[in-house]
Amino acid sequence: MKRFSGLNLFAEAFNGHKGWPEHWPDKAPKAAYDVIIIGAGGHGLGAAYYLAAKYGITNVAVIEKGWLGGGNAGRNTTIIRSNYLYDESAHLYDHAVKMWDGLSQELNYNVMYSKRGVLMLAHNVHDIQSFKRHIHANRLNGVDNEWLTAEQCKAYCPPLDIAANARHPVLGGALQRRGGTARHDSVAWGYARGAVARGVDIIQNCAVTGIRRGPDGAVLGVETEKGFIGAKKIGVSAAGSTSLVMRMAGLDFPLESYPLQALVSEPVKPIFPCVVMSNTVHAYISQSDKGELVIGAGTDAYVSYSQRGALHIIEHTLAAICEIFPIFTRMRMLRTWGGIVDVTPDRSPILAKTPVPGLYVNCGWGTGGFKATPGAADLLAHTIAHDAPHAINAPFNLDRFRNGRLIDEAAAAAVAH
Amino acid sequence: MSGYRLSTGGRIDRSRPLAFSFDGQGYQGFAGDSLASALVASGVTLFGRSFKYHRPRGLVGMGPEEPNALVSVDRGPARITPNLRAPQVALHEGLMAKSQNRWPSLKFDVAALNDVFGALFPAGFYNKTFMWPRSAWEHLYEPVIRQLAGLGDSPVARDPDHYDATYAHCDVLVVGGGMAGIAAALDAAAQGGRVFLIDEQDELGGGALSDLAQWADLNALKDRLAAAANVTVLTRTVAFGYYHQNFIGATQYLTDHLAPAQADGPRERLWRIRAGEVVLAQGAIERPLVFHGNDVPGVMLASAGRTLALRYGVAVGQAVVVMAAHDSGWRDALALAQAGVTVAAIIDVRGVVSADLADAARIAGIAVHIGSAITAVHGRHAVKGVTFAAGGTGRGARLACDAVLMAGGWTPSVHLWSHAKGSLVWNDAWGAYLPGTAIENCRAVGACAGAWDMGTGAITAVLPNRRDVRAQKAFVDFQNDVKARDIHLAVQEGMRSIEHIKRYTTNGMATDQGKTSNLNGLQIASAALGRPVAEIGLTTFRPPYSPQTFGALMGHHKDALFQPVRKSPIDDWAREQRAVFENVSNWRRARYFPVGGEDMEAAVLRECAAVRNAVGMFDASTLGKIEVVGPDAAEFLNRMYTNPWKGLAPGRCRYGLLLREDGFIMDDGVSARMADDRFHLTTTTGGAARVLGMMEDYLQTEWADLDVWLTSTTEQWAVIAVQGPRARDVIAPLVSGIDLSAEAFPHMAVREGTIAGVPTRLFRVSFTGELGFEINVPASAGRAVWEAIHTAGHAFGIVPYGTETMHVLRAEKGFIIVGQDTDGTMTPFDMGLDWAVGKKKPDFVGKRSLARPDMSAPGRKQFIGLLTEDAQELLEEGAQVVADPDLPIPMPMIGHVTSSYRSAALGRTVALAVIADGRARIGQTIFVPMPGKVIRATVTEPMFYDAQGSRLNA
Amino acid sequence: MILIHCPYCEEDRPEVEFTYGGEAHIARPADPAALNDREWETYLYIRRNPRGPHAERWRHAHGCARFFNAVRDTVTDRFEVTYKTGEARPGDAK
Amino acid sequence: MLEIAPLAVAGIDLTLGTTPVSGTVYGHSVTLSPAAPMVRWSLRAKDAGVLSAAIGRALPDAIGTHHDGIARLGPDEWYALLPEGSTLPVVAGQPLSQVEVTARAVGLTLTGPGAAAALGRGCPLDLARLTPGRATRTVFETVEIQIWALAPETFHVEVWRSFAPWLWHALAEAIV
Repeated sequence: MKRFSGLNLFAEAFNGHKGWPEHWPDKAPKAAYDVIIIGAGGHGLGAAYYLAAKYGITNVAVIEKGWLGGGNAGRNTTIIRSNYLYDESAHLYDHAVKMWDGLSQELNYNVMYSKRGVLMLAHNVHDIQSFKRHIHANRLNGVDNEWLTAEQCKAYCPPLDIAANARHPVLGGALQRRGGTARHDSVAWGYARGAVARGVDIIQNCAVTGIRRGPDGAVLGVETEKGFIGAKKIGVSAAGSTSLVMRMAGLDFPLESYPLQALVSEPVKPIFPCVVMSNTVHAYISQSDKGELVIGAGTDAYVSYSQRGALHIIEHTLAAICEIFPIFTRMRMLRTWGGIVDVTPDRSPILAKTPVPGLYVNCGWGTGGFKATPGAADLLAHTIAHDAPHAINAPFNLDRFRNGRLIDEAAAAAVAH
Repeated sequence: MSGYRLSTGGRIDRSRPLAFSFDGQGYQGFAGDSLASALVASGVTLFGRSFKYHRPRGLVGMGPEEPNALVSVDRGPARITPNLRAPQVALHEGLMAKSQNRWPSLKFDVAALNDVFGALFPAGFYNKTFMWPRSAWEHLYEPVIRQLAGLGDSPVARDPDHYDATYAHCDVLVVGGGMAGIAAALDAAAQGGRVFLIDEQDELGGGALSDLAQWADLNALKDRLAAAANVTVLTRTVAFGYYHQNFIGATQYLTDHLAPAQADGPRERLWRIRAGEVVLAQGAIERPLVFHGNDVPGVMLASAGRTLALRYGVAVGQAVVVMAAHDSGWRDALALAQAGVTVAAIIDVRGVVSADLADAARIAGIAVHIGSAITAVHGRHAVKGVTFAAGGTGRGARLACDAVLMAGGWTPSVHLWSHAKGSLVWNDAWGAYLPGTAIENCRAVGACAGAWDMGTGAITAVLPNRRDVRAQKAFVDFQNDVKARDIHLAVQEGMRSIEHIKRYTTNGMATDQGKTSNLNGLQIASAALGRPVAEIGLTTFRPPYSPQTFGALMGHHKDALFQPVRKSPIDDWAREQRAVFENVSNWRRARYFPVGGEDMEAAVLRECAAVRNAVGMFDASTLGKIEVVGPDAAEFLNRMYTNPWKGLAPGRCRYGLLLREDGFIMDDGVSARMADDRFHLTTTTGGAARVLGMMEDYLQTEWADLDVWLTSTTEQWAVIAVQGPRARDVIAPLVSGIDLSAEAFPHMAVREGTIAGVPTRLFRVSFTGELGFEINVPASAGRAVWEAIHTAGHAFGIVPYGTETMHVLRAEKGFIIVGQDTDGTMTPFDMGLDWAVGKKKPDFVGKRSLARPDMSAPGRKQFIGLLTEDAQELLEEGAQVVADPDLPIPMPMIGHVTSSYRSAALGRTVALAVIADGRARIGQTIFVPMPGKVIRATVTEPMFYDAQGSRLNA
Repeated sequence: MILIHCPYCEEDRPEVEFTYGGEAHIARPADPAALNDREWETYLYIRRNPRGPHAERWRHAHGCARFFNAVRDTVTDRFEVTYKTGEARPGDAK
Repeated sequence: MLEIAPLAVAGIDLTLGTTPVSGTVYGHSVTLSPAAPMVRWSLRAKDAGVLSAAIGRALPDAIGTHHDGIARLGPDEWYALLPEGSTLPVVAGQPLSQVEVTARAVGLTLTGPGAAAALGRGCPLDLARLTPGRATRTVFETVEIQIWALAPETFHVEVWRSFAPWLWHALAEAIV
């Protein structure tokens, strides 16, 4: 691996950049590995990286049916935050946020983690109660999250409209200053390059067609388009395709996959300094370093793998954006796209061992997986390496759907009265 | 010829000059001009700066493919639109445009230093650097990068315009109004159905507008269209997305072509069109050639030169060189020569060109250089000449010229075809993907189907200049400054998927979305990878076809029409009384009624005291209401609710608790049995629709055998709560047909009669702990009855109270509010509602889930009261409760405060909370750690007032 | 916006009139108390989530208000068939 | 008790129009007016015969049609829209449901050559096919409505009371 640095960039400039090697050489699969990770998204590549870098397991392959980073890793709106309510969630996401800091240096790959702050807007009394609850819980959990008045919100994010006669007036907000964004592709690529440098094979365009199990039920390896590949441990990190992969191992999962749309505007000069989320109005927005407004839309209502969303979702999303940011009506939508998000009944992830010996799963991140990338990757690697979950991910097991010990952040924010 | 304007020709109206400005300098054009044609006519070559290197750039194309000539158009401070393509901006009197992404001026842009050091910034450079020192990314590098990036400026003021949206339906929708599209529309019209023809330009005609030879035919077709009553023609309308089942999104630009003073009505209209059949006639976009110097202002597509000359009467230069790899460049050169433009030479990279073309060029007096290529373009802000050489090698010869036209072949516009998931097939002759098999009822015609004679060409990505690619500034994506060598670098660094190459280089990701760069990029990648293009695949086309404003997509939903505000029938009265409102789900409700200069605390204390001591009235109309009718009504409710319903006598009410099937509390409310087969249910305000939907689900899909029906009556009834020791006295004079005495009409009963002459369902219920009534009257009479009660109550000191007082009063009694004291993770047992769970019922919705191990495990949070040791200390709702405040962070939390108020009746604060094993902690001290202090409180029963209920039963 | 054929209205109607109701043919057990925790979990939470034909429930909420069932391909979002509540999945032998 | 800056009025106040608005929509003339007060009933039964006998009126057969002031909205659902002062007998103990909802909704009328275009701005149905005699529940953007096609170029729109001001203004906005 040739080190990335300003100095080397400078040197290569005089060399026509001929000296930069491949990030990830094309590899034919070996007959067997110690660990196979299914799914080369940020989580899967990261897990391979940490297996090699942190847990000393380098005989690892990441198998991907398409191109690495081509799923949700490359299709999300890159929001990073950890101001979750429940202890379990706060610890999980904060583990990740702490790892985001310094990730560029760790990977020697600039992932452009930008702590520009995530501001969540409160529009009614119920929102305030809910946000205060989050803020107090976060404070005692050591997670930064602070209350801003409407005027402070406006000062933090000048495009915001805080008129009192708005349909959903801004009454204040919860700000996590450590929250922010990162460059999605760079995360996947940085982990891939780092993993490869430590001996991991990345095998792209190789769909898994089956999971082979021995007489004792334990995994023996995977059947793929490129033949059988052996492994005693298999980690599944396949996002929207998890149900399909788990069924190959005979497991039915509490998951449903929904299309989630996002869009960007044409680039403009800096106008939007932070990330703003409004669950009441359904608006999620930031501005990329390139200048595009990056906007998260809603999920379509039905299970789908089509990556093809509906126009009315876009209409509602942009109406919501312009309600809160009325100066943006003349901005123009440049590109829309869809991802497939896998959702559990309590909308919290599953990061656990499965009933099949040697089979581990990381799924159910819904719309929030990007922010967890380093943490989820590390914890998946830990769980595989130790054949046991880390204390942080232990609550995110499969048993909770049987015993009722759900971790339901969304229900906790439920609106009623 | 005046400047670059030809003395004749074009479709402009020379009798209507229009004054406009660009970067503050005044110019003149004519009606029918676009901003681009008027500027070129005025001798302007420099239109903008590129995204990354801030290189000077000129016009490339005359349509949606234009990557460089992006301008901001100022129609007043709140009406600025950035990033518009100059060729697509119709000229009008007084138009004000300015260039972008430059400082301090277009001619002298400081950030062009990026270009000087461009070798430091190849594709993906940002991944490789800016990592040291660690904090500098956020504080130094990123702010600088952000400032240099971006194109125009976002508007900064609220847009005063409004936008329209509509649905439309037709049998055939034709997208694209060129000759092929018009012909398709006429064919469809002859079948008699409803036909829509939409086109993004100001007038129909497409490519034919730039071809004198077709004008007569075009006019004839337009006449036939005008005569076809079943054809709707929408010009200035962009079909931007093709969605499921022939659903097309299109934006119609209604006023931007008019001077602001003449613009009236909505600015844009979103068309949402459902078509039986879609005919795509979107034409094709010409491809640039990728060679060193191809981005000097004045180097543009041959089709642009042709359009400028034939449609707008503008010479692209005084001496034009055509660089061709395709016959169409020759045709364009000949057309230009015929229009009076001097074509200095045609340089064709091909070794052989048809004799017809060569003869025609010779006759037109154009020098011809077959098998040659331009190896350098001279000039910085404008072309001053080119050097060309046979075979693209050697020193070559220099030729003076002031414009270079590129003819690199054609890319059929398959965008919408691809949105609709139609297959694409690589075609060698076109060097492009053509429509294959459709999924939807859709077909492509004309050039976008490959069914149009554009001539033939050598579609090649091999650079005409044979020098090392790394030494060349040969641009593929002009706006994003992606050079051929960037694509080679991406491949060298291991990017093998076209998606990776695209993302690594940003080729095709600019505001033109790759209309001129995608296929050139693909061919260069193909060469670099050593694999055929067809094996590499194509990046996905996604809506929109071209950028569309947020305003158009927002449609009706702007400002006051964003979302309906639901208001109760008594809302007007509250507003007249200057009530302070709050939003509760999609309703607005009066929160309190301040008198004089009262703040909320003072108003609420006064309102609470009035209810406890005399009487108050409250608008409860927003509560959800469902009429449950049918012989099986009681059986149905028995299955839905946790408690038994069959034994409830007509005329009596019961508190109902509704769980989700997972066992957690979903909703609650008091419901009444009006008759054996009729119940009047109430739900929470926010839960009404959810509860009805859930009940319909069970009724229709699980228990379809039951004879019972559900009807929402939320909006049928206005509900007026009259609460307090004098409640009976207030309403008694107004009520007839009901014996109001405590014996005849006990707590939790319902009667029918009249009040103030209006039929009523009168509930004797209380959410305050006082003697109380909830008066249901038809919504249309709600305000009249409210006012009658208000008048009648005057003698008793009646006060109107809002939701906040309602919350305080119920909290004093420990009545829960679903969604505030519960949060979707609480069971009836957690909330101390065991009494509301039918122990003998074999089943109800959610019962089985309550038996899961964790639902009754020790440590669950339980609903309790909290009294702070300092009686005036008000806990904050949401504050966390701990058992030991001296533990370090992360500090174990045992629960949180759900409700907290100042109680007028108790002269102190009260709070409700859910804490782990709370009931076992009653009497114990817990702690609420706040910033800077720890508040001590005692755990109590969740009941602070009149525990015996004597007031309520009075 | 998808068009959905409502088997009660016998018309193709626009998606925005409908609400989605999740996987079809998951009947509520007649006697939930007889199920063990694993079986109850399966009823509550386990879903097929297939890539391809999916039997699912829809409600014509802003039309005839009826729930009905549909088979839709989750890859193309194309509806293969819609049918009334209580009817077997077409082509299903059971 | 959360003390927040008071909102004088939550949301911009829209009020229901009381007098007709006339003009054109996309060049076609149209008049939007409040409908006369009506009596409204939601009528439900699995067996149309039982319901018909109970109320002493004929019921339309086809879902999506109306006749004599009663529309069939679904397989077991009818909706009566009768002149003010009309009454329906209410029966008990039968397998049916009768619920008076007179005050639940208000009616708006759109007449003129532009009536369909006015409704079509927010209603995704092909209104050219909603010929006189048709009636259906549907939506105008996000708001549920019923449309009754009364006569050529004349539609009656039913909307729940609290959504009516929004709908009125959304319709009136386009009438110029």
